[in-house]
Amino acid sequence: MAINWFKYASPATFYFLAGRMIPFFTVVAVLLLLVGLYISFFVAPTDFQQSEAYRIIFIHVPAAWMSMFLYLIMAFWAGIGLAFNTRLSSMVASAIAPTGAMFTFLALWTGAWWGKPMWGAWWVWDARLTSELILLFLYIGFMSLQAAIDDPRRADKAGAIIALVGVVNIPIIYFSVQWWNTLHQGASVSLVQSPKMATAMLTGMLIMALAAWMYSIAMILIRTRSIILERESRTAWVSELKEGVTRS
Amino acid sequence: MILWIIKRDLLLAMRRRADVLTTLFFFIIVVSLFPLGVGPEMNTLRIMAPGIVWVAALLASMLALGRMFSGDYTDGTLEQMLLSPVSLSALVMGKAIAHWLITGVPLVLIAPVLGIQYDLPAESLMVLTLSLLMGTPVLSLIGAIGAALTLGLRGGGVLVSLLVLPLYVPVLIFGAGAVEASAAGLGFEAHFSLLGAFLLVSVVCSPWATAASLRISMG
Amino acid sequence: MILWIIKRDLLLAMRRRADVLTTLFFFIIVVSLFPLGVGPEMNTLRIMAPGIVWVAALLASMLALGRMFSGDYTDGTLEQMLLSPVSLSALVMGKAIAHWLITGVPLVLIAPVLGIQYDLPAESLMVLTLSLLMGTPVLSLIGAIGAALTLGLRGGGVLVSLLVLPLYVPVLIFGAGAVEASAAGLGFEAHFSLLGAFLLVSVVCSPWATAASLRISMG
Amino acid sequence: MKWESLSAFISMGGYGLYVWGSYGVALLCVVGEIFLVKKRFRTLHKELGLNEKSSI
Amino acid sequence: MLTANNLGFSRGNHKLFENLSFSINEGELLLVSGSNGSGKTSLLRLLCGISTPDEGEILWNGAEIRDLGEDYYRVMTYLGHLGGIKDDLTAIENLRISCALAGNEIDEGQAKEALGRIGLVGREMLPAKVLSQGQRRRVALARLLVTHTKVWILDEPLTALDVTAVDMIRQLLEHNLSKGGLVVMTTHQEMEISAVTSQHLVLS
Amino acid sequence: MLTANNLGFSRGNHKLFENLSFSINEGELLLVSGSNGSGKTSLLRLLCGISTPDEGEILWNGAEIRDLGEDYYRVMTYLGHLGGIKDDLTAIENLRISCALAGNEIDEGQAKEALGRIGLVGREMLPAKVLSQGQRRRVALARLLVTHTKVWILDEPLTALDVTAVDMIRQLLEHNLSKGGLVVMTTHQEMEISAVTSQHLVLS
Ligand code: HEM
Ligand SMILES: Nc1ncnc2c1ncn2[C@@H]1O[C@H](COP(=O)(O)OP(=O)(O)OP(=O)(O)O)[C@@H](O)[C@H]1O
Ligand SMILES: Nc1ncnc2c1ncn2[C@@H]1O[C@H](COP(=O)(O)OP(=O)(O)OP(=O)(O)O)[C@@H](O)[C@H]1O
Ligand SMILES: [Mg+2]
Ligand SMILES: [Mg+2]
Repeated sequence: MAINWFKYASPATFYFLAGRMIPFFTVVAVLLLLVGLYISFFVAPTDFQQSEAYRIIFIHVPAAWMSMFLYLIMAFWAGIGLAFNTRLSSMVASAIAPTGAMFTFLALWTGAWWGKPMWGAWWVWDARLTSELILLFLYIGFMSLQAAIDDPRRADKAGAIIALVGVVNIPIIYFSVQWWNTLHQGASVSLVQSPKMATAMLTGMLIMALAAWMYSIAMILIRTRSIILERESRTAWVSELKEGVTRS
Repeated sequence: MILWIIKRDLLLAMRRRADVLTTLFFFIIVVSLFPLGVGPEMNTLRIMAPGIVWVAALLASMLALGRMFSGDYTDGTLEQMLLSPVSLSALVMGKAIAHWLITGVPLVLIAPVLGIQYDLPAESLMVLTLSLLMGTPVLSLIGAIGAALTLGLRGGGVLVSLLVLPLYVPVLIFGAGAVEASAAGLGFEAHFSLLGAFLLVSVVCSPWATAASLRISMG
Repeated sequence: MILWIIKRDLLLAMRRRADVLTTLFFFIIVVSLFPLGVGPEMNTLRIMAPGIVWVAALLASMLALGRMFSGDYTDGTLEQMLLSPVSLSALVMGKAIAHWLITGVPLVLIAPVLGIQYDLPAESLMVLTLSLLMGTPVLSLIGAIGAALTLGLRGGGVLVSLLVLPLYVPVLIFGAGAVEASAAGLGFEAHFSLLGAFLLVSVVCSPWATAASLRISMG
Repeated sequence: MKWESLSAFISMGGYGLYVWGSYGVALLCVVGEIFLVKKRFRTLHKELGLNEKSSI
Repeated sequence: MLTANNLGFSRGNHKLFENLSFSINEGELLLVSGSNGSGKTSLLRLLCGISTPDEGEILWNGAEIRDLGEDYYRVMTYLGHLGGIKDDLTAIENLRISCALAGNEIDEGQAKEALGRIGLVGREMLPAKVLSQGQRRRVALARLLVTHTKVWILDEPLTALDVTAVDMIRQLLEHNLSKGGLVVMTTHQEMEISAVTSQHLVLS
Repeated sequence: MLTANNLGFSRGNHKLFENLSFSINEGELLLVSGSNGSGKTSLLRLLCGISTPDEGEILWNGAEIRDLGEDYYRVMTYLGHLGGIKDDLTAIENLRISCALAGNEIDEGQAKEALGRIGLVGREMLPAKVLSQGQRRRVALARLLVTHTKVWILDEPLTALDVTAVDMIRQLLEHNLSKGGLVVMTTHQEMEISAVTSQHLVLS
């Protein structure tokens, strides 16, 4: 059966759909977070080299992953919006940016607070760190550009171009690890010696990453709803909402 | 009246909040670019840090100079300022203060964080911040003269740098010098008293010189 | 047609010869400021040289971006360009080439002289010049996108730096990296092939993206 | 139980500052984002005169 | 034939017009009038393809102008309130360049002659920035003397012009119309034009 | 009384006028006309003290205006073709700030009222950049509604205005003249003003 995707691409339909999905993602995010935190602090063993400092990994790595994924997803939706002139995808892209920037900041922050005890410096100009910093600038550039443009359609399209152009930068900065000698850790498994500990740690990390996913989705959905309302405040369906009519 | 001007310029800046943030980010980005060009060795970077932060502050403040009068010039507000019953020097002082509040203060506030990137010790961070606090108003005040002189000239944006950079040099030398002196364990009071002297002189002379330049540019 | 655009932009630049010179002087001044901020030790300076020259080239080229379209925007020429029977991408390519001829080429020519100030060996000087020759067109082409996107926005001048600087970073890293590699006696071919790749990609993609941005900004 | 005492938990083997500094700021960011996102949604609802329950 | 079907356009949350339809044939003039802010400039920018309408379509000889793109621009000349005049170039250079941009290269002699006809004798070599308001406007309008396009879209072409110049523009429009051209223009000033047919569109 | 004695002014190597003398009394209007480029704008900029004449002097109540400086600016309002309107500020903010600059602080209510009277109801809170040409011009002209100055120097105040607005400006000028004000203005459009005395100065 053919699904009518355009139905879901209409902001009005999405508004209600998102409204029903948010509680689900919120609940799942909270549950995963609780499990993840429990594993991080009570199951995962003390590290052989780093003692307890390594526990930062449970937010650092999920945040770093999210920061990159969210950028790609944002660029994807922005590109779709530009190519097919679908309003909803552009709105989703704008909704992703702040969350992505927040995770990028967190990756930087937790990395810095991990680096101080491990490397003896808050910051080194290492490839991975630098690439993450540039990612933050890409997010901020995207948001500032959109904020500087009053007309939402123009803001969408302009943002899409800069987001797409910025994507080119992601592999470049990411693979530059190979061109620069780096202080930053490679695979996380090398952190601990025995496979059993690695498992506990890995599970913790993955669960925290999943929690971050769920959290991001919930945030993005709520933000998208706000953007939809802001842009469609004068349409018929919003006026219907005002009169308290519910739709399914 | 001077308050009206400051209020207006801040209002204009707030109307586009991005505006204030972008000067700041320009500063951050420039400071962060150098290690990319120079390479990641911490010892070299630590030596360069005060110089780089100061040069970046100087460039950031200078870039924003373009906007100081040019908007008012092209839309005719400047004509009206010349014809205002209030003294032009006071108006100009207001504009310089607003420029400093918008471009200087955020730099001062963020500088310690950037210093950490270069692994500067705590005392140096403090001296760096203080030196910027005293130096950036001088940059705005001197810059106002340059901006006024190059008004309406094509390529004014680049010409203005040519005019003001030489005047910025002493501020740069003593500003960055103070930090280096403190890092080397020497006294930095002498540097600070010189920065203070620059500030005084520019507060006294710059509004007058800027007002004269404006009259010449509009004549 | 593309020749008409180039000719016109060069004519405009020549009408104010100061314009070309000022970008150049900006570059020279920035490069010369660093020793003032950092201190006169030759060894440190030699290490920093490629990075500083490259960062200065990048800033100089970026500063001139503001002028790329804004003049044509405020006086309505850009409207006419959109309505021209010639493809907008071609026009844009012409403007980017003119921008490079006005801002990039002079930097490439003066760079060896500045390198001497920092006591760079002859081979490094050559590599520096070549890397600038390949890198500066990329800066102009990428910059065109940023300039087109920020057209008519207040604070555009600073916003454009926020947008293009992250994109400039790879060019900077490999441009300065080539010089450092040659100074360290390593091969610099890899760096050059990457710079070449950037140039190709930007020649192909940038006019298209810029034209799209212009249509968006004017729409 | 993995931790001998609460104070051992807090000191994190001497790395308490760094661990809690990371987790604290992470918490702050998340809570801050939730707050901002919700505030934006609520103020919009107020401005548009919508009833929040009916719209979900 | 230039046709607009059910055009709808809004700016911000302000609806400028809705369901606007008209068509202009060869030799016809459409005069758009309306009070300040009624949407005249916006309509003209739609007709020449700078902006896109929210609803409806604009057709040139039956094809959507957006799709025609450069084919449409080859037969159309738009003059907005901004003249596209460069302050640093002389009147001659300005004229030659704006013509070249419009795909109609002219040589120095032709440019000089056109400027002479529009009343800028002896001013051809001055940089545009020293010209008076009206003189700058004339430099922009001089393009109409040498263009070969059929469709003219003019936004308040008469501002800042003195009476002699207004009269000259009138004759120019009449000439284009008599050759089978189409003119769409706005103006707040009175002007009598003897066209084959002249439509009047009042926005409000 | 505003007096010009033997004014001479040239731009480049072009002599705009020479030995120009006139004087305007309270309640009088001076209409400056002439073809494009005849020097009207230049004359007005001399009269308000932005430029300095090559020869001759300009006196306000017997004193050279250059010497009077701020005392003259307190009683004089100049409106050039540039309105001094900031694109990013709303109409209200623009009006309040331009008044404050002219030494005449007004509150939000007054500003709103003035904008309403000049026909911008409902547009007071929009940033000026989205306004149409005519609406921007009205924002600039709104200053005349609240100013307390006597001498008005207006350079083509009617461009881009529709007929209602032109009529309103006419009434405004008449009101100022009847209160004993002085008006110097240029325009290419026709306008009938019933002033006590009206002089006509034709430049060529
Ligand atoms: C500001 C400083 C730091 C930044 C910006 C940063 C950034 C990143 C990024 C972007 C990733 C994801 C890479 C990937 O997906 O492969 C990552 C992963 C990781 N980081 Fe960091 N990091 C920083 C500091 C540190 C420190 C100090 C440590 C430990 C001493 C560390 C340990 C790790 C580990 C173990 C991973 C997981 C690697 C993997 O499994 O692939 N990071 N970091
Ligand atoms: N973002 C916006 N929000 C609200 N209104 C807007 C916005 N942008 C434009 N407008 C309104 O749209 C109209 C634009 O009209 P346009 O420039 O087409 O007028 P016009 O008929 O050419 O007027 P004029 O005779 O003054 O030149 C104005 O009324 C303006 O206030
Ligand atoms: N540097 C210069 N060299 C030669 N001529 C100049 C120079 N600067 C200005 N002019 C001339 O001086 C005159 C300026 O006139 P002004 O702007 O006062 O005219 P105007 O009467 O206001 O005209 P308009 O009706 O078009 O507004 C123009 O004819 C211009 O060409
Ligand atoms: Mg209009
Ligand atoms: Mg004039």
